[in-house]
Amino acid sequence: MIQLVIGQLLNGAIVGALYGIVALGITLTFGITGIVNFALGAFMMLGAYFTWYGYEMMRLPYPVAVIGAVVLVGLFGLFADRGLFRFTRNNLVNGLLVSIGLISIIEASVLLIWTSTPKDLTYVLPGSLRIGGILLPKIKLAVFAVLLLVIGATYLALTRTWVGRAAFAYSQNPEAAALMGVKTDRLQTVVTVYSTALGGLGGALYASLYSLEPTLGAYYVLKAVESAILAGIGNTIGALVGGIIIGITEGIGSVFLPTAFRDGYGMVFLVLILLFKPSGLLGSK
Amino acid sequence: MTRIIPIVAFASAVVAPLLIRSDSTFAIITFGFLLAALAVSFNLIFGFTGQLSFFHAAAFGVAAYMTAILVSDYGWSFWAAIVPALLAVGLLALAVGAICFRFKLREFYFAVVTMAFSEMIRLVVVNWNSVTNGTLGMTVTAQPTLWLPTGSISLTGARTWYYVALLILVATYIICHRVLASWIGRCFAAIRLNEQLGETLGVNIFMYKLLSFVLGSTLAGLTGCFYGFYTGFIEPQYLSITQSLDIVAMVLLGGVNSLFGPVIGGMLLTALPHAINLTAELRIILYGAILIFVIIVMPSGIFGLFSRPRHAV
Amino acid sequence: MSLCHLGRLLAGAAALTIGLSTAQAQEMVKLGELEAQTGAINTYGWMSSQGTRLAVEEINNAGGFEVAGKKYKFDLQQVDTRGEPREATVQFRKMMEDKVPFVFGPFLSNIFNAVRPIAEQNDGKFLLMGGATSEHDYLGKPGSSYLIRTWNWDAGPDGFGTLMVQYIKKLGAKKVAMLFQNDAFGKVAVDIYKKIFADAGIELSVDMFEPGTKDFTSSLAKIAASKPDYLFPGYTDAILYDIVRQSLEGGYGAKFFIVRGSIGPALKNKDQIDEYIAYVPKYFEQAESTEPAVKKFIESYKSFYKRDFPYDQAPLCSSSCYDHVYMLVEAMKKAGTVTDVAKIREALLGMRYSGLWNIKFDSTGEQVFSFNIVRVKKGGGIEVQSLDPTAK
Amino acid sequence: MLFEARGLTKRFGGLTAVSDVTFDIGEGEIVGIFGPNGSGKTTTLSLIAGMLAPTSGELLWNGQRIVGRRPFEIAGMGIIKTFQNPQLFPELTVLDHMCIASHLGFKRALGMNRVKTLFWPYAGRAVERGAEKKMDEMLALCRLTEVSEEKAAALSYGAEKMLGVAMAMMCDPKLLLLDEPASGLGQEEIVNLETVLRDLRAHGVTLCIIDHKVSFLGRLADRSIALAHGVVIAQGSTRDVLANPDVVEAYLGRKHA
Repeated sequence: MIQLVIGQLLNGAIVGALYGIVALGITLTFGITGIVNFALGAFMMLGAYFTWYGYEMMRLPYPVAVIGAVVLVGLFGLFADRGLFRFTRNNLVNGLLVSIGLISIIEASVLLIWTSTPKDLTYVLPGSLRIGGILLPKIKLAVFAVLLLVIGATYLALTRTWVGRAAFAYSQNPEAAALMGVKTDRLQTVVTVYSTALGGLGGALYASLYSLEPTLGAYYVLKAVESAILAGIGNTIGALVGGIIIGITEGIGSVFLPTAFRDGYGMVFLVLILLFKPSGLLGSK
Repeated sequence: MTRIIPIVAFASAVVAPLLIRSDSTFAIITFGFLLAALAVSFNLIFGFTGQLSFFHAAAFGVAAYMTAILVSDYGWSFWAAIVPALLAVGLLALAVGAICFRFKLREFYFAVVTMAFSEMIRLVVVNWNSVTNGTLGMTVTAQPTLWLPTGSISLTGARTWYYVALLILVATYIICHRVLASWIGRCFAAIRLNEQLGETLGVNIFMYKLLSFVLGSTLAGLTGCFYGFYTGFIEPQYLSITQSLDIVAMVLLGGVNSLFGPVIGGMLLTALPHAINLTAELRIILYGAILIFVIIVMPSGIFGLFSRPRHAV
Repeated sequence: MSLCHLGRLLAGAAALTIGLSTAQAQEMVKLGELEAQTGAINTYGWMSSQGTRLAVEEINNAGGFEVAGKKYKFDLQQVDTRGEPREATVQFRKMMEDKVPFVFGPFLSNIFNAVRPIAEQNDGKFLLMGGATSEHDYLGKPGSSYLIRTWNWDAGPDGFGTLMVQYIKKLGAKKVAMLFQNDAFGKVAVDIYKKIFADAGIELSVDMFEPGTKDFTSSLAKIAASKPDYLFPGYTDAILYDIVRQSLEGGYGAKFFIVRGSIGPALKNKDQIDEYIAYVPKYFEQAESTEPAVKKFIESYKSFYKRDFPYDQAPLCSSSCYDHVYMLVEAMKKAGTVTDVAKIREALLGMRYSGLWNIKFDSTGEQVFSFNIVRVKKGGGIEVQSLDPTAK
Repeated sequence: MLFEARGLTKRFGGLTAVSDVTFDIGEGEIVGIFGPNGSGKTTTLSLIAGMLAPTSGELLWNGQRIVGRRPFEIAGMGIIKTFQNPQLFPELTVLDHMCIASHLGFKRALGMNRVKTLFWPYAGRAVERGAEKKMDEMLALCRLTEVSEEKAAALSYGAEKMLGVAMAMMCDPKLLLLDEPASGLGQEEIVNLETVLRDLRAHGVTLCIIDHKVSFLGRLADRSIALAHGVVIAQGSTRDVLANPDVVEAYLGRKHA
């Protein structure tokens, strides 16, 4: 029993980290551009499909495929930002509507090009490790490591580099930042693109874990939003923590309770936390 | 301008059936009316009180299910069933709203928590098979009868439902209009624009937020009560987040800062998919493109072009 | 605003009717298809739409078909319900107005439930040929003479579900764990198989998950604790791939029992699985080499759609709908009419069609067809057992 | 006594913004509270208006405790606060502001009868007429009549502040708390403000004014309270307080002492 629980704790954390990377994108975009980019789910899906294409069709090594996918998605993010999101800065709902439109466009295009037949990558890293009687798939551990690395790096970048500080300053107080000479528009573009790239990375790694369908993004973006809120929006490490908490709650929840309510378990937790700390678990008052 | 358009529009809607031949056009417009009614009540909470609620679909669905269940499983009369259904929705909204507002959840936080609550409700509906028949949905065969001085007619057939739906829309519209024209509207405006100031002017922010949320959700419930009996079928998807997002889209497309905007948005978004005559994927791509185009070209929605900036009175 | 909007609608409707009247001029037979080509569960609808379209194109390009000395072509109207009842009802109403005599689909149970009331109002004016499992309950019922179910039924003495459960019983299955998506078909499937397994005296445990779930590890771990002989996972390939993989990687079980979905997941994990038993209406990989009809079908699919043939999806729908178009043509020829749906229904129920598959309908209008039970063993060894209830 | 503060104390984490402040305000008085920035003036007002909860101490309104009451309740009792940098409703006109501000009056006049106005607009007509008349008066009093159709955004800083006062007056306050009404105003705007405030007192409103402009308060206030670092350092008739050496020091620093 205890083994079962520990195993699911670990698995929940890994699954949650994948929520976390998208949540990070959500948090950053919201902090800097004031919109919630639901389309990140769609970008994640793109990342997954690009990776599949590079790895299966073009026979590239997986890491190369991943990098390629991330870059491509980043480019799409750039187009989306210059072409669309630029016009909905700091307008939460209009941004929301644009991302809804974007989702239907991206999903339908993928369906048109790659059809509804599910894609499943040749296993990148088959086999599992047995750690104290718990069987953990190697690939999941690898993905987990990469996610932690990227999120950690982002955190450092935000706290150590100039761009990062500028971004942080901006999210705290736009006017002041502008006075400090932060080029608002460029900053917002940079962050939007970075966020979509993060989404793309999430998708690229996702592709090595699960099968691909054009609709896979919707599920993850909702989890990501929950995670971002749970930890307190605007909090880098919080995104990861939030994701992991949701992942674990769902995992443990569906061990002891019906799987049918899986999505509910995370939400109950979310609501409880927000009620006792309206600014989120790690959010500052 | 803003005063005339609604009157003209509703008046023309009354005579329109003379021109309409096709049954499916009736269906599209009827759906349009019902969804527009949802959009209008949603805008009471969102556009006029500034609270982005994702509870609307849940409110709509709960009412739809309750009336359907009471009528088909417990043999209630449709009109009697509406009362407990609306009561239930009202109480649910009261509970959810009270929690959110008491704990001062703002903007996006409020949005996500209401989303969470409506998802939980959906999960209950999906899994409570014995009562809701779960994911298979419920077939509603009963047809409510309406007693008129000229005699009783049963609500069936495209034309009848066209007018029923129109009636619901107009009723919702008028209720919202009256509320917004009253002192309540002024309090909503205060909440939307500057809570702190409103409070120092003696406005009970908590109470009026709650009022807006409960009233809006209950009106959504009203539409829900009829919806199931029009389509003859209800399924849990009616409570899903996507439905709430559709409503948001309608409101934004039509124009947030007017009462009539959402009517336009609702009608257009309902008709749009059927107006596009393309293969499946292209149809959806075009749909998305139109959404984006409209909101970028007219950030304040279609009706935003006609309506002067909102006044508190 | 609302006025000119109305105008637009009317204009649209008008344009449509014009389009049709011109269509009538050249002896067209309308064939509608109501399927979810996009949206969450679109594999079935998308594939079947392709099958239908392929057949129609072939027939029309060959100059159409001849009934009672008159040449006809098909006028195919395919609409995408997106799996949304509201869309579906409107689109279906439109078809009824356009007096479409033959409607293919829907494959989704909730969509059928949504359009059923309208269909019954139009009973006798058209035929609905769909695969949705929820159609079974209305077959042969009064007011449902429009209904023909184009997929074979799981339960019943000849039901493929029953036959398969007997098959694994022979293999010594005592305990089976069902892990299905919680949607319309999922629920139907659970109701059906609870009974079938009970009758077969096999213990069945059921756990359901929200559609969209990707990580099943925790549910699998929970199930594994009760040590079932076979895992009976969901009904779409996307889910099969995930569940099979995660079950193997986590060491939660290596024996699988599938009634809808392909053997793709088994072949992919052939060295990890112990056993993978799947209901495959037609095992195309094999049939391609043995049956010329299948070979021809696969080639024309490739050349028409300019993409490689989706072997593991094809059996689900594409081929079946492809056959049904030809079957319908034959039925019309036999009935000597393209309008009298009652006669055509009679002809359909009366005939035994052998195209890609051997198809016939039982007295209620439910399809019975030849199918295979494919058993994939560790290492990828495949054992195919063909069953042809139509032979009876 | 109209209003009494007893041992009012507010701590934010470590620092004590207001410490054991005790004073009272009589009917019809103009009481000035002054002190250098960060001396706890604004905090004191926020405590009175219920926007902050005191760490300890009592607030009495006509002898009854009001600590713990929510801001809108306190406003309902007739204690209205204006903001140092004016809080307005963006995108609304001056008139709209006045309409919203007439909420309390409307409520007092009609109570639950307001519900009638939902069904029968004319039910509230008389009261509305009264409110409209009052609006005009107040706009005139605050020299806002000619800008009444302007958007709040378009107003001058001075006008914004006066709008704040006008809105406060629509709530017909018994005690009006003004947070630095003169700050950022030009000379003649200040003069104008003074006359307005005098008129208000003539209307029987009790005023409690915060300011660091000694001159302004000196001319206006009957009594004054001097704060420094959250502590009352002097209290009494304005002249005495201004003469008090501690006050002079707190204000002008050592070198002038």
